[in-house]
Amino acid sequence: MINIQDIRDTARDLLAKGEVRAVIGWRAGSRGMPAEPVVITAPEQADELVWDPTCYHNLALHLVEDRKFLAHARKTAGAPIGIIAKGCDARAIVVLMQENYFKREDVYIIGVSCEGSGMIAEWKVARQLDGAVPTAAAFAGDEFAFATAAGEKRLPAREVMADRCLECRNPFPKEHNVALGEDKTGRALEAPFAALARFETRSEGERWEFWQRQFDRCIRCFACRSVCPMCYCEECVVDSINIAVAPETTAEEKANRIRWIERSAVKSENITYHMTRAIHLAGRCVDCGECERVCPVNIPLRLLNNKMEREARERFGYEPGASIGGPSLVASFRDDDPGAFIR
Amino acid sequence: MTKKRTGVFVCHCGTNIAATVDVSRLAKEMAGEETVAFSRDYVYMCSDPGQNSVIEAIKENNLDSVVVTCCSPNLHEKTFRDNAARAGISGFTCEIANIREQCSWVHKNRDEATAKAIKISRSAVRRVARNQSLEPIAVPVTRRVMVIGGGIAGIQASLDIANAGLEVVLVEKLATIGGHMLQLSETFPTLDCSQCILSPKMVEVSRHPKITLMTYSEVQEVSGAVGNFRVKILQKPTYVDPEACKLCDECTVVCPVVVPNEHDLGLTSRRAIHIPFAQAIPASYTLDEDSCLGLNPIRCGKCKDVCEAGAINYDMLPKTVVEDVGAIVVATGFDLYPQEKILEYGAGNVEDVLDGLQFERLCSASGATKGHVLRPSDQKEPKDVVFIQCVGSRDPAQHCAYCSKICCMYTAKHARLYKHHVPDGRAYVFYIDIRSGGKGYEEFVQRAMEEDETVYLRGRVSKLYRKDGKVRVLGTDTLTGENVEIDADMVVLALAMQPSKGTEEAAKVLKIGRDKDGFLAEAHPKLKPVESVTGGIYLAGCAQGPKDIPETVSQASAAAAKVIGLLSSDTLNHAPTVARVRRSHCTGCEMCVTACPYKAIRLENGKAVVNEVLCEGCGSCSATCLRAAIEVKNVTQLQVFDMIEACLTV
Amino acid sequence: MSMEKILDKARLNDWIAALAKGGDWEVHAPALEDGVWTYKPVGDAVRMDHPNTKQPPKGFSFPQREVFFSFEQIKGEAPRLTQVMPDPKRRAVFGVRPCDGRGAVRMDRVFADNVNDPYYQARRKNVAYVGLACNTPPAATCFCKSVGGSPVSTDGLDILLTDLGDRYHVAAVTETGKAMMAVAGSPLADAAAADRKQVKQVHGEAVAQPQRAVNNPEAAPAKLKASFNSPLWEELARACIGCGICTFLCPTCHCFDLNDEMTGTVPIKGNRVRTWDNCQFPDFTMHSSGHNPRENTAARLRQRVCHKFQYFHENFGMLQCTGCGRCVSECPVGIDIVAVVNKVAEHVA
Amino acid sequence: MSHNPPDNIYLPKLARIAHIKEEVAGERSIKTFRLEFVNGDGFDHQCGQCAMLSIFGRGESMISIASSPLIKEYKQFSIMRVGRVTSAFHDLSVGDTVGIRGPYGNSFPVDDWRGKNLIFIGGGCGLAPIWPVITTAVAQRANFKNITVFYGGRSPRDIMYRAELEKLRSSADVHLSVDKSEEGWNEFCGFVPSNVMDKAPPPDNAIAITCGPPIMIKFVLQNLQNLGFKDEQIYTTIENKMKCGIGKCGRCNVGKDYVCVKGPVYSWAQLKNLPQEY
Amino acid sequence: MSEQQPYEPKIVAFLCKWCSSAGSDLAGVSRIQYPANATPITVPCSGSMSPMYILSAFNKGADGVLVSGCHIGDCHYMEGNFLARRKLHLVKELLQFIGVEENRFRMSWVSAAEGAKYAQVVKDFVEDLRPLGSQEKLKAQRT
Ligand SMILES: Cc1cc2nc3c(=O)[nH]c(=O)nc-3n(C[C@H](O)[C@H](O)[C@H](O)COP(=O)(O)OP(=O)(O)OC[C@H]3O[C@@H](n4cnc5c(N)ncnc54)[C@H](O)[C@@H]3O)c2cc1C
Ligand SMILES: Cc1cc2nc3c(=O)[nH]c(=O)nc-3n(C[C@H](O)[C@H](O)[C@H](O)COP(=O)(O)OP(=O)(O)OC[C@H]3O[C@@H](n4cnc5c(N)ncnc54)[C@H](O)[C@@H]3O)c2cc1C
Ligand code: SF4
Ligand code: SF4
Ligand code: SF4
Ligand code: SF4
Ligand code: SF4
Ligand code: SF4
Repeated sequence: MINIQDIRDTARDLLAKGEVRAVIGWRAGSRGMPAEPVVITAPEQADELVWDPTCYHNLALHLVEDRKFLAHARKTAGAPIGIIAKGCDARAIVVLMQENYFKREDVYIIGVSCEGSGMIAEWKVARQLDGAVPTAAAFAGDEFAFATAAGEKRLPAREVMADRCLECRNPFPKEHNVALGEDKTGRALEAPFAALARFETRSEGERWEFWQRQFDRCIRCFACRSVCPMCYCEECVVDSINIAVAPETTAEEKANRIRWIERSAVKSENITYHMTRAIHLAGRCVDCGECERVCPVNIPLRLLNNKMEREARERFGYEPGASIGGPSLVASFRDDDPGAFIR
Repeated sequence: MTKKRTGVFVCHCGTNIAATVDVSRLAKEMAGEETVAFSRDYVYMCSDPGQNSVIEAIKENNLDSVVVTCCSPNLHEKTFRDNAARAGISGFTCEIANIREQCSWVHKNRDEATAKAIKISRSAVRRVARNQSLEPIAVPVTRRVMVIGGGIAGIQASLDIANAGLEVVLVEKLATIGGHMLQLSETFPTLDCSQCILSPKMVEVSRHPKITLMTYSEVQEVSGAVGNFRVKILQKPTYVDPEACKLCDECTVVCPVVVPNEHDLGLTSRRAIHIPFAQAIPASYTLDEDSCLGLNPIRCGKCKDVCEAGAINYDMLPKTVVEDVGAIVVATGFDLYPQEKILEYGAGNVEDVLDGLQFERLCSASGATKGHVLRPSDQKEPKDVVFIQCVGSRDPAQHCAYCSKICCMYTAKHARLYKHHVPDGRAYVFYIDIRSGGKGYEEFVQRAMEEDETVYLRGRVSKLYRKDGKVRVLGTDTLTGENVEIDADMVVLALAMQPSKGTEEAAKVLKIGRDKDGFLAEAHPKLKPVESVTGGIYLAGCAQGPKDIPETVSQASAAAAKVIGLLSSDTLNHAPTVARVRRSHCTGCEMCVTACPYKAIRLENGKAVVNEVLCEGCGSCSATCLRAAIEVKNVTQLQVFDMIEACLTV
Repeated sequence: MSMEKILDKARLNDWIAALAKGGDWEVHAPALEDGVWTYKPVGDAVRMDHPNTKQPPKGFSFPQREVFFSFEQIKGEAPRLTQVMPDPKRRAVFGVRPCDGRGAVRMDRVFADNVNDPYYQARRKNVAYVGLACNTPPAATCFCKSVGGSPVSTDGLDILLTDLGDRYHVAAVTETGKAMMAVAGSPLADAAAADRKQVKQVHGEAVAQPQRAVNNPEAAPAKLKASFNSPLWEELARACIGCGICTFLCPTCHCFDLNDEMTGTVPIKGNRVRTWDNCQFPDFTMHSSGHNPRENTAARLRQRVCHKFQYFHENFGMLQCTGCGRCVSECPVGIDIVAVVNKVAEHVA
Repeated sequence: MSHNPPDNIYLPKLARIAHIKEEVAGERSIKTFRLEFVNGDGFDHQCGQCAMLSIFGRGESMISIASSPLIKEYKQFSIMRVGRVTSAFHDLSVGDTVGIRGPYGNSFPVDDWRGKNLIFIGGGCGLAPIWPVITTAVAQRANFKNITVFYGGRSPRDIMYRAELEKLRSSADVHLSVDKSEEGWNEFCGFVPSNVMDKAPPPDNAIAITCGPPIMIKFVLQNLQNLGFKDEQIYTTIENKMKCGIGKCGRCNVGKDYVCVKGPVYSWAQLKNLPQEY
Repeated sequence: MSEQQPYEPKIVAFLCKWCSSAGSDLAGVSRIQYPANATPITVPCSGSMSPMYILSAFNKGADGVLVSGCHIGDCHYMEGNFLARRKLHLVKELLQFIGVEENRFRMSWVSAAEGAKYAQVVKDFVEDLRPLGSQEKLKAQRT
């Protein structure tokens, strides 16, 4: 099990030596739990860092935010930035590097293995604890330990872990500068794509019934997109309102923005948005599950992305986040890609 | 971009369009479009008065863009774009709405056809509303040409082009140029000796200062585009230095390996080291590494020992040569349809049943029998010879749907040649009908019937099999309705022509389309018969479709003329409808770079940059870019978006 | 305007049925769908054991999308506009928590300020809120008391229900509420003195439940005003991803966008549509020139917090935040308005 | 249209384009549109107010009314082509019909300025919002003392209202400037604030009204203060992005003020007490 | 169109310029009759088909979307149809996944020589779409 002091020491050390200009990590949230992302810039802040089963945020997003932040402040990066990364965070970082969003040497990855465990799903915890509100969560082997008003409560990890973590194929951050914790790649708490497989047993009519209900609820807050490290575009194609403003953006370009969909949160527009996003994430989504977690109206967005991921894997032998150098899924092909659907 | 003033010109095409589409309604509907400032219909837009009216309308109404609703853009896009240019506006602000091929000709219901024509036209109007005025991009060209295939087509094209002063690289797969024509004995309709007319041309090729001949070579990879292709050629080792080889033939004498001779279609044999035939160009021996015992002095090495000139070199390696050329002529020829596939005639397993080329070799003075027609099984002179036409051709159910075009003629020739060799023999020809269009062709066939007393039987041979040392041929004479049974000494099948294996390979490497029969597809069946669909790549000879020598030569010369025209100046106009990067949206993810088939995109300072000369405007980049940060000019995503809208507006 | 009744829980459905029948009310109540509490038209069984709904009921008067008018223009002619007014259906919303009732009060102020918003008013006058007092322990994110509210507040509600175990205490707040109770008929029984006593006690206990709190809320407007140029904002907003969940789910956020949606191009046809918009989106205030008065997450977080705790107070004399805690519990990165206000107050002189 | 309930502030009235003039060409071109209300609909406005103009299917834009309130027959707008709606405007022709609602915002207290010297300082597109004040003041010339106009553009081609400015010279002091000089330009070369410093108008009994790009305003302010102008003597307008125009959509606020209601006209004395969010 | 007439599906047919558009021309030259339901949009190459086009066509009310390009190996731009095959496979899977009828999206390879095939593809598509009725799932709700 990872000792939090190791993470703090590593971060402190890097900052003290000036090897990184900041470290992106987690600290305790204002209510104790869940943890929240933090960017620390001074060695003494290292003691704020935490590592617990509520560190679910994909910190790769904050690398993107950092780049945007620098661009906005018209600053150049200078020293690399440090980041604490779980398996999925590290995969996301790989995709971002594959897409040249930043260079390998710009990032110092402090990998943390989820080992045999993972992140909790808050709703599962709430269900199990019957209303008791925990103020902290900690890894405890095969269990999680929760601090509640009534004292510590332990729950088996498998019962309260997020689905994405149960199905996780590689809980170890392969790409890293330093890695903490044991590599338990291949552990299978649940079969990969298990939820997807269950869903796919439904008929066409049932699938539509399901999805239309889900999409109908979407309020188009775009949190799913905001939280996604891969949705780093200056202007999302489905945004009919955003304006990518760079010195080069001409009046012409602004006048000719395509309105693929409208801003109205109605079913058709919501669906088009989500289909677009699923397609755009094919071969890029690393299944960190953040979109699904943040959706305020509980739309099971992971299913969509999982579907694309499994297609990529099974039909095209493609694994997102596997290599920095390889070609992107939709920019490449193999001679024997399936074509039986074509008449 | 300010709002367009578009003119819409609706063509009746006589009644071709007007009979099915309500043209005046179409013109009126288009007038209701936001950007349309002028709209009219006319009986023949492409006629002189029609074209002039377009030009006048542009000038008078101050139009800046044009939509012509007429036939396929393949036919008149250029016409009307030129007109637009003549009227002083960019040709690229002119678009064609195809309401003939895609509408009036394929629908009968007037309401439906009119509704569809409106949608098609509206979508063109919407597209044009956002077309940019573009001017062609001038690209410097490489004034060299590659000809692939050294049959008569390739030879003719090479000579014509070289004589016009352009450098030619002629690539031939085999060890000698000449192609199938080299295998023919005499040629219809004049019965002059094939080699006699071909050999001088071959020699001319080998001596021509502007022609680089690369035999035993294959094209491996082609990149670039019209005006500037880069071709990688693999030169297989012949293991014989052509400069040193004295043609003394000592080596073949000692070579222990005997294999069938392809040049004689297996009627004779050759050694592992051999010369394809005596007058081969280049005049040199070739060691066929597949049949050689091992290219190794320890295993054999006899030829190397005996060669006094020291021309043999077992260590010769394949060579990759890169050539830059501005245009390519593909003349990779034909193969005969394999006899093995003709199950009804014994699938090649019945003795004394030959194909046409084998018969040519039998008749040829340089052939297996030194010009005596002797049947292979017993080397006796055959007295009853049956010729069967249309074997594999015109048989969509089992074989090729098309007519191979030359078989009627060469069968008549074969019958005559046979009669000239065996005056007391009897020649029978089974035919479906006789196609002898061509100068002197019909007369030639008549002579075969009358002078040479060939028996022409109209009908199909249903079966043939070996019986009592003869080949029993069962057929029907459909004119008399009687069954015919002939015990033949020899049967000659006029097998269909099919695109050669090399044609298939070349099409793959060059990425040029093939038609449903596998022959190379021309850009237009009537108006662009020697152009391939890819700019700068031209077609000649049987690779494009069955034809005889005169036609092959004409097409080769036509292709040569096209090439000469193309390369007549130092620059070439490249279509300006190329990709453009919206820098503010590009994140430098490199997906477009990976997707572009032409390697036309690179990253510079984290943004994609398009090399406009290499870009062909395919749009793969645009479809791949998640952010639509790269788009093809005049086919932008917004334009397609508008067109979709138009297609769904009722 | 006091009118108090007692309703046997088992007869809640009867009352609802009577409302639908006798008063043409379309009744909505929270229902659990795919793990989300959402207001839904009432089906067979109404359960009112919900914590607060994910989305506040603000959509009843201010939907995510509404058409203002449609337009049609034939080439060369003048456009024709047709006003589209909302369906005059009356809607009774059951189970509204007091914080959301107070949200409605704040929305009402905005849409009546300066000039009336005809669309909001048209909807609002047909919506009645039947509140439900919060007498279970508050959620970890609730802080209504510190922003002037209470778990039993009646502000903005037409009726307040209080759960008394197997019965509801039903108290009318407005005339509409009274009328709604009047259609109920027999299910509503008169409240006895014991009931009144019990309600009082329940309310007292509810109010006494400990909650998180904005410290010294009276000082918040002034503290925030003083904080405008504080570098603290940058630090507080560093993790914000600008998703806008906090405002879309807030019962008092009212920002919107106006857009033309096309329905046809021959002739040009479409609707002018209002949709929710969000001050946390980067383009919200961005000019076409690229100039953006609130150009980073810090400025946008500051806008949200100051709007709730300063500007609104300056304009209307009340805090805009009602302490529902949605923005706290739903923020993907844990930005906590209570912590933000407290931190700012602490650090600003 | 006549059946519009008068209280629907979102429903535009219709107006016909009576005249279009191209002011400035180029990437950010400016055109001036003269709009006449149709169907007898209409409204009066005051100097400094603006209106929401609609092109149906494209959207709405807030534009300052650039004509004097004294002119009742039409309203004039000068629109710079910067995006979706403004580009659509530039595509229109005389006779086309657009939507208009308003007037919005407060106005310049022109009546309070009687008997004073007026100094107008504009840059680029910023001449439009103060143009109604200039023209009104000139029309009521006797009410005011000296009228001075400073105006500058990037180059001579970027000077809007060129002809009108020339005509103005008969009743006001007009000082034009360009950032970069070109042949034939014989007035001031340099930025507008420098021109103001150069001519140094005295602050006594004067009101300075300025409008232009934020950076220009910043330096104009500094310079005016250096010349001794008091905060109450300086007026400007601010333009924050607006959608509703009636203080509800939530984006134009500067602190507690919705600019579309409390603005766009502010004296520097007022503005300096507001947070800097414009 | 009167009530009695059979339901006519609206199809947007994206045809690549080189093969399928030419193929449809050939159908015309050969006067092969086929239903008028499909309105063609010529795109440079099937590889230029952004998935957005398909989603957009459905959003705008298409009952069916057809994408047709050159046969594998015959792409005028060499590799465009390979890219299209992969990309549109994903689109197709996704459409099916959310429960849109499989038959609403179709892809075919039609060469310049296959006029008859083009006609057949359209005929079949129309027949397959007819029983599905009009497409409401993805169509924009704009009232
Ligand atoms: C039995 C028979 C009798 C005939 N008699 C007559 C006649 O009497 N009169 C007449 O006019 N016509 C006759 N013809 C037709 C005549 O043979 C053809 O018209 C002519 O040979 C076509 O020439 P070509 O150059 O197109 O093809 P080919 O002769 O097939 O030449 C193609 C050449 O290209 C080479 N090649 C193929 N692929 C590649 C590659 N990938 N790279 C490099 N090189 C390649 C081949 O090796 C070959 O040398 C006869 C045909 C047959 C079958
Ligand atoms: C009080 C006021 C007065 C103005 N007066 C003029 C004037 O006289 N002449 C002139 O050319 N421009 C003026 N503007 C600016 C003008 O409103 C914008 O340039 C215009 O709205 C841009 O719209 P667009 O659709 O072309 O640009 P896009 O970039 O396509 O617009 C996107 C949306 O953003 C909004 N928007 C973008 N920038 C602004 C902005 N600066 N102000 C308000 N809304 C914006 C619009 O609502 C538009 O719907 C004024 C703005 C304000 C607030
Ligand atoms: S899916 Fe959820 S997170 Fe995404 S926009 Fe819709 S409501 Fe927001
Ligand atoms: S959905 Fe696509 S375009 Fe939009 S932000 Fe994500 S990747 Fe970019
Ligand atoms: S795919 Fe798009 S974003 Fe990526 S490099 Fe190319 S143009 Fe830029
Ligand atoms: S359009 Fe794009 S992908 Fe196609 S050739 Fe040009 S740059 Fe390459
Ligand atoms: S504060 Fe939280 S909920 Fe609000 S925009 Fe920022 S990240 Fe999203
Ligand atoms: S600011 Fe947050 S806590 Fe306050 S009312 Fe809005 S959502 Fe609720």
